[in-house]
Amino acid sequence: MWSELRALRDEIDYGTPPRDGAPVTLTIDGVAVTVPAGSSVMLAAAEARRAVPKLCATDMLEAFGSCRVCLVEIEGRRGYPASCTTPVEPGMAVRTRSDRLQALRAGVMELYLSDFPAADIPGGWSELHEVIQATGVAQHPYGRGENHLDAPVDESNPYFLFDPAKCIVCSRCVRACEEVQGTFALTIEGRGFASKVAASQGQPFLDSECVSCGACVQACPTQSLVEKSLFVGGYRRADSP
Amino acid sequence: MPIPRKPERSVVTTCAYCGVGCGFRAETIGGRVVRMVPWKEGKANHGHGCVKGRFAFDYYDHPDRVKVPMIRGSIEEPWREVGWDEAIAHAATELKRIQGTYGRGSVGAVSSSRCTNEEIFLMQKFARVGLRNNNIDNCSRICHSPTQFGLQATLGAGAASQHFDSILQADVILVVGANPTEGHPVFGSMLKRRVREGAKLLVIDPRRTETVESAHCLADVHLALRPGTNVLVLDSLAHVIVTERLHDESFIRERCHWNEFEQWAALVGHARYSPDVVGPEAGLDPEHIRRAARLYAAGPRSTIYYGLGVTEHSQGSTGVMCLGNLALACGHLGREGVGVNPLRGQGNVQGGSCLGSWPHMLTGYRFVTDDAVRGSFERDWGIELDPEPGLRLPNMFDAALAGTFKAMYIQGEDPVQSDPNQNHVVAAMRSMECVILQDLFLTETAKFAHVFLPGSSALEKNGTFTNAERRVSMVRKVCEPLAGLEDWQITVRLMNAMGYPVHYDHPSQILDEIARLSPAYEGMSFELIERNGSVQWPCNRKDAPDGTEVLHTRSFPRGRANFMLTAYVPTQERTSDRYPLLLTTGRILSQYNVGTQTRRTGNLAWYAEDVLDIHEADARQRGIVDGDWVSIASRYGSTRLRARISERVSQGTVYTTFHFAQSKANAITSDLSDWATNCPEYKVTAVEVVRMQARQAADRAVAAEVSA
Amino acid sequence: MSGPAKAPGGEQAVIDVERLVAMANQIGDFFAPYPRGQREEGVRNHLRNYWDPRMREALLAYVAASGGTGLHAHVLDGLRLLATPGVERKAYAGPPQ
Amino acid sequence: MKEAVLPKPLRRPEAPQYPAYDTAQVAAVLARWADTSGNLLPILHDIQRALGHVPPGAVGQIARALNRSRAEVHGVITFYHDFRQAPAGRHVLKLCQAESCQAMGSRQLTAEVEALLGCRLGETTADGAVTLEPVYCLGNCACSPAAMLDGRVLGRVTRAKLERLLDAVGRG
Amino acid sequence: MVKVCVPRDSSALSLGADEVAAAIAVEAVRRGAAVRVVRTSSRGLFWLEPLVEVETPAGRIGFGPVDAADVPGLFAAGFLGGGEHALGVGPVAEIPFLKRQERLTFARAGVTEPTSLVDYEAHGGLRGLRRALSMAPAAVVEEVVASGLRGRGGAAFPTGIKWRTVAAAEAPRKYVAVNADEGDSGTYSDRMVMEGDPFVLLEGMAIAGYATGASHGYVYVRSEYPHAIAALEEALAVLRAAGWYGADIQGSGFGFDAEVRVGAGAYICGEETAMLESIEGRRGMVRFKPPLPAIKGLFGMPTVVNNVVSLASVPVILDRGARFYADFGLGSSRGTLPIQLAGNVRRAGLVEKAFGVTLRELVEEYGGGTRSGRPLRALQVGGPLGAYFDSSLLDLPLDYEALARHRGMVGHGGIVVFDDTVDMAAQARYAMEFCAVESCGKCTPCRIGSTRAQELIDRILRGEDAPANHAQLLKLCDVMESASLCALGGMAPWPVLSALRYFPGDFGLPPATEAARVV
Repeated sequence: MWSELRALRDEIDYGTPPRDGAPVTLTIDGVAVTVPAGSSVMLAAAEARRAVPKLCATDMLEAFGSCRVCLVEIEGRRGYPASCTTPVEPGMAVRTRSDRLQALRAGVMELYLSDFPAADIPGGWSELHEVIQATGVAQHPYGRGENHLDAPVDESNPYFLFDPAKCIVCSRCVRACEEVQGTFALTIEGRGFASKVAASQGQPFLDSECVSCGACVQACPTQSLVEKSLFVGGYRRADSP
Repeated sequence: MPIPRKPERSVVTTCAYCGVGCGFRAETIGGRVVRMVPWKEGKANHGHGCVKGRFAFDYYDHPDRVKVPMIRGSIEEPWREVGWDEAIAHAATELKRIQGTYGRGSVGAVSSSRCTNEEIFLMQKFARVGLRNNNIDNCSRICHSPTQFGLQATLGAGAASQHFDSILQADVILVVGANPTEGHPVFGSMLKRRVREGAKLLVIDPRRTETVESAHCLADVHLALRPGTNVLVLDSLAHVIVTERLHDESFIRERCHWNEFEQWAALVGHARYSPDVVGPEAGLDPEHIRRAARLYAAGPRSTIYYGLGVTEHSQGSTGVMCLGNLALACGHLGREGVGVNPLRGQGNVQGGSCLGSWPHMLTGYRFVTDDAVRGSFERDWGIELDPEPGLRLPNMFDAALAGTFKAMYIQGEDPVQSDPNQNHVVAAMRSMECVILQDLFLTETAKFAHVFLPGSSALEKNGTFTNAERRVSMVRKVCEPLAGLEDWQITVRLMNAMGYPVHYDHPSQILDEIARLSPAYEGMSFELIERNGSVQWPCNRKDAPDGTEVLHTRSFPRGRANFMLTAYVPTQERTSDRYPLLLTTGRILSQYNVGTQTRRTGNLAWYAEDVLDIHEADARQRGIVDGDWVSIASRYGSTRLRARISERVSQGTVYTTFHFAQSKANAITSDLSDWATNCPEYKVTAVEVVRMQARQAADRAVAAEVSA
Repeated sequence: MSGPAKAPGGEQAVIDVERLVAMANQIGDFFAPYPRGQREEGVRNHLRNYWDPRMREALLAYVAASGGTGLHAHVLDGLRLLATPGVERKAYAGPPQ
Repeated sequence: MKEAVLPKPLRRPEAPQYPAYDTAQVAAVLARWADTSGNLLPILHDIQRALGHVPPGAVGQIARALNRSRAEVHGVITFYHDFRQAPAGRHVLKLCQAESCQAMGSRQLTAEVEALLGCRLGETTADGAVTLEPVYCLGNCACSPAAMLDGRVLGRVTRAKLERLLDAVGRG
Repeated sequence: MVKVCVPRDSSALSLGADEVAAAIAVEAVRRGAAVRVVRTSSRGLFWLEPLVEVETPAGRIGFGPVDAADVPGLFAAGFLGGGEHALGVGPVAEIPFLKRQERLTFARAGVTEPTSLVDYEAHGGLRGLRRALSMAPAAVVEEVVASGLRGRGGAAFPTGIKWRTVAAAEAPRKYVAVNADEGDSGTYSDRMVMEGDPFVLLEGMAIAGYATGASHGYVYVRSEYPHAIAALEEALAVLRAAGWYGADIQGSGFGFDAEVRVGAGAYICGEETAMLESIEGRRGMVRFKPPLPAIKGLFGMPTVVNNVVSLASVPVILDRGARFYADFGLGSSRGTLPIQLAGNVRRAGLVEKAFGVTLRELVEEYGGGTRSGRPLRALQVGGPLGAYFDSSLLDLPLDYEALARHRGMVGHGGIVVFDDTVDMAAQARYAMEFCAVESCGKCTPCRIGSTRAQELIDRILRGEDAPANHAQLLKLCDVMESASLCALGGMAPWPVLSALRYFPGDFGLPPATEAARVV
């Protein structure tokens, strides 16, 4: 797997890890593209320069299929499969853009934004903001409902903070802690709407099993987990001994 | 929360902490580094990082940084800030004066594994052409010199046989005297990933480390041996392999010398090394030794990773040879997923080894005693070189105490804190007339220096690092040197002041010189590294234009590999009634080495002091409860630490780190060292631990001492 | 600990000779399992290639003065080999095969 | 000379301090399931059976035995409605809230029982006697509305019937 | 010695069956009557529970619903001889509700002692497994394919085809995982199998294991079913002791064993992949497919995942042959379906019928209308994710296709009846509340959408900009249906949309046009 990763260019996130199967050719919006068997439609689309919006997917992690903004249409198949979890097949004809897909993606984005601090939408520069731009959805029709906007920020770690208000529960941090770092210090606590990212038993990050490798910060698409050093005055270095 | 600022600029560079050598993008705002983002194309880390490289970069512009050169007449005097010209001239004058008074051999130099290849190369060149002797050493003396010796002796190349990614194809992973999840975290994550994928894990370590047991990572066999019995246990593994005929005869016949194998098999096959004899002696269950040996031999792809737990012993080099022998006997070399691999401590220890920063070797692991090799350097440098080996670092201290060694140019090392038998080192330092220290901070060693040359951090210069898998990666200047000069520029100026004129416009010219003079680096150039991201040596235009991932695929550097005879010789360091416990030392995830850098970062939040790990039963016997101050005394000295009752150490063993100067852990380590390389025996010191007076009184006493 | 006597002319000694003897014996311990011949040669090569000449000379001087008290027999043999003039400078590559 | 300061506090504790619990019972449960794969749910059930809840302090013990992290075990405990992190009242009354029981008046019944006990669904009475919880189907849909009192399924439940039963088990 | 059968089914127990059994024993002793009280299970005639059956030369005579207080009176009336009593229902087999059924899977329900292997064999048990073991595994798979059996858990995937995939997969281990996490309100057929005839499920599992090469099985039972768990454990012990489970079944060389796993209060674990996660000891989060569990299931190995009733239907298929089974039903809905009547219905109980019976027959003829006696207003078919129908749709036949045409589903065969007091807006809101409570929280449409839908319904009911909120609710339902990861989020809109379609007035909305009613 790593040998394949080397072929990746830095600035592109293919969404799912590369595979090394036999070549498979398919079309993405009519563009023929050849990728190894076992690759995802999402990866093929990125390869074809027809990248699909995504939030829970990143090529450092195995596909997860939770964010539902990467839906596509595949000729001869019902419904709108997630491109990150759908493996390519020879001759597959994939459509990544249509009014219907746009409507669904917009509908999902509205749900995200209904539990996201509105003040942090303009001016932001996270992956979520990129998807906001790609889908053209910057507000939601739901008014003020149940939300996580008042959850306290965890600033215990010296280097990064966790702001649950910006968390979209994509589990990228949890998965990065497991798959990339191998520490398993994070989990999702509770379930359903109450689901939230928790370190160990819901402790501050500093008191948890977290080893502060930063894989979660790296994986976070919303800057819910973000370096303190990016905030003016938000971070003080240690005293000299 | 406000919206975080977006970095303005990013520069890809290589982490200056451990030997994994992760690629990072250093991002800046207004010229200040604001974050380090793991570089997905970094071939050592594939976009991962750890608490040190990822976050603990803040030391670089810490207020403690010295930004102006300083000199003083004696170590009792206060420092006087001077200009670069004055500092360089003063240093050169002093060196020349001392050489004039005490002879050419009375001065020496130490290079730093935190500096670039180019800087290390220049340091050894400085010693050979500026000081005109071979008194040049580097910090791998005290960590991995036995690796170079032991692997050179068996396999013919003193470096890791594999690239890191190779572990993802291993079926059996043998970790000896290393704790990658703390010491080499990014590689540790890869190891754990492979274990989660089903690889068998064997660990030989006196401590029940994170690698032995943590979430989803559990060693199939953990040989928690008594410190100091590595060679005994490794020979016992070999015993099982040869007596149960688990060795790979065709590999041995094809790639080694059969008669040497027979000689070796006769040695390790002796009943002396049978698990039933070794087990009780090393504190192990003989069955566990057998199981480990069988698993390793069966593979089909078995690989060895080891660390300072192998090298830092009086038989360190022998221990490394044991590992080479094992791999040879089972044919676990020359493919993906196998091999013998040191996990190196500092970022550029491998470079330190490669670049000839040795008293007996020139660049590319070639003896100064070899006329032909020396000749090639003499032709390139246009100067005659000393044909005899110089002094090793510990011998420099010995010589200083004996009165024949008087001056030292130290680049980015802190021997007073890091080297063993601290009292001895301090006495040696005091006896010198001129210590020139080039560093970022006023370290412990600075207390004994006469000239302080403010160096540059890895964020402030260009060059290359060579990591533990022989990978040469680019170090790029992210911001301007705070003191005005990159370290290599300082050395160049000093060399010129010593009367040897040299000039380089850019470190790439130094790498070109290295390539000219070292076969393994023959094909290297900044241009090639720039193009490929990084390049693993050996790299040469003819056979390996893009470098080499796996060594020994078809043949060994000497054609065939050698089995070495590795008889067990117990260390002279023994427990006694007076010193009944064995102290072993190591490191922790959040701190790095002597802590010069990490102690000046937020990493203190995790680990703000060295503590002594002690088994519950040993603690109970001594009336020690968790958090008590204890004094630790050895035959060499004593210090005090707070005790932590720990399940990770066995009864009879205590453990500490040496990240904090005030802990003075090296006040108690012995001056015993490896027979071949003088690598100190940090891993075995007989000690006694005594509970200090009431906690608060001890707090006050220590506070007073620390702030004094 | 039964140590060797002080080296003659201790002032010139680059290192305390007691330490040199201990170091030489440690090297000897490693080569002990090798067959006679290889053993001495191993000690000789190691000292030749790794030791500062002043350290070798100090040890040889000690041997000359004391007869080598405290040194293992085959280490003494190796030292004698080292002192033999005309032995070529051979790069170290493990014990001779 | 700097002012004398006490050294930094001792390193952080490896795990947070939780109230004491019966480690031996937990160890016994862990031993019982040691050789079963995917054993976390059975272990949590057994611990809860033995101790009435899964004490937060036991999470570390469980995680170590299973070679998993505390986070994972915590994630599992909080996912499933059955597992409690704190002891329940002396009696647990679950009222079915699902459609079949709704069709037979469970909304009304729930309101009545809440009034009777003086606590809402998900709460415990002030005297600690009864914990009232929702449940989503007991499979007793042919005899709706259904309830469960201390593990015993009840059918065609009325407020009067519940009051009788609660009195019988010693409410208050 | 008269045999008196008192059910131990949990519904019967919930109504005092234990007390009745004890009272009969006490009364018998008091009267010196020779009575053997046998604890059978329920026939599924729940309005009669506790239903006491007395074995007489004329067959079993039933009395119910019996309260412990009725027992002396029953003795007095000579019930042991089948005497007349107000609670008497005559020969049980002749009760029209039962007599008109086609009981294949539930043939032994309430008849046998659930954990008596002798009883089981005496009533045709183990014949399916015996026959299977005499056949090649592939032939067993084909027999199940030919029977047309489709998964009875809700998804209705052909069981045999699934087995084929598992049988073809190469792997060091394979598993059979039985989904007994029956969480749909209004359903209890799985529970009845497990409590009343656990052997038939275990026999079906062993056949599945033999056919596909699996050696180990799990029955994942929800914790709300303590009696089912106990019955299964007991039955497993009996089968092991008799050599029908274990390393080498009856000397055939085929080894199969199973364990019971208990859920912990999570509806989503009835979704097959979430169930696998739960068995592995993790959070019951839905996995994406592919890979199908048949290729990469439990512990990463090929796994047959079947519902309880599906597997319980296998022994009769093997025993009587695929043709026999396929002759029941019609079109692509073959065999019989256990339908469960629940909610506000006079005769609540289990009806096993071939596919094709209409809702009206079920609710009116079998069910006898509402229990309250008020007019029937709505039906929910197929569990909490099933559509609500109004009485105009009572003539729909209960088969997969017909219901699908009306945006409904057979699901697990549960029908919940509501009378005219029902507030359909509250029911619609509840569907989303249930989804919010039980969502695993993985995918966003389900995790956030279910909460937002509740809020929208609340706003509609409060009359806040109802047309806009109604429109947004429809849009949200569309997103949930089309974009959710699994059926929970994908189908939670069904009850809402159907309630809006058929009962708009309950939301304060204008009546739907005829066009809106026609799907």
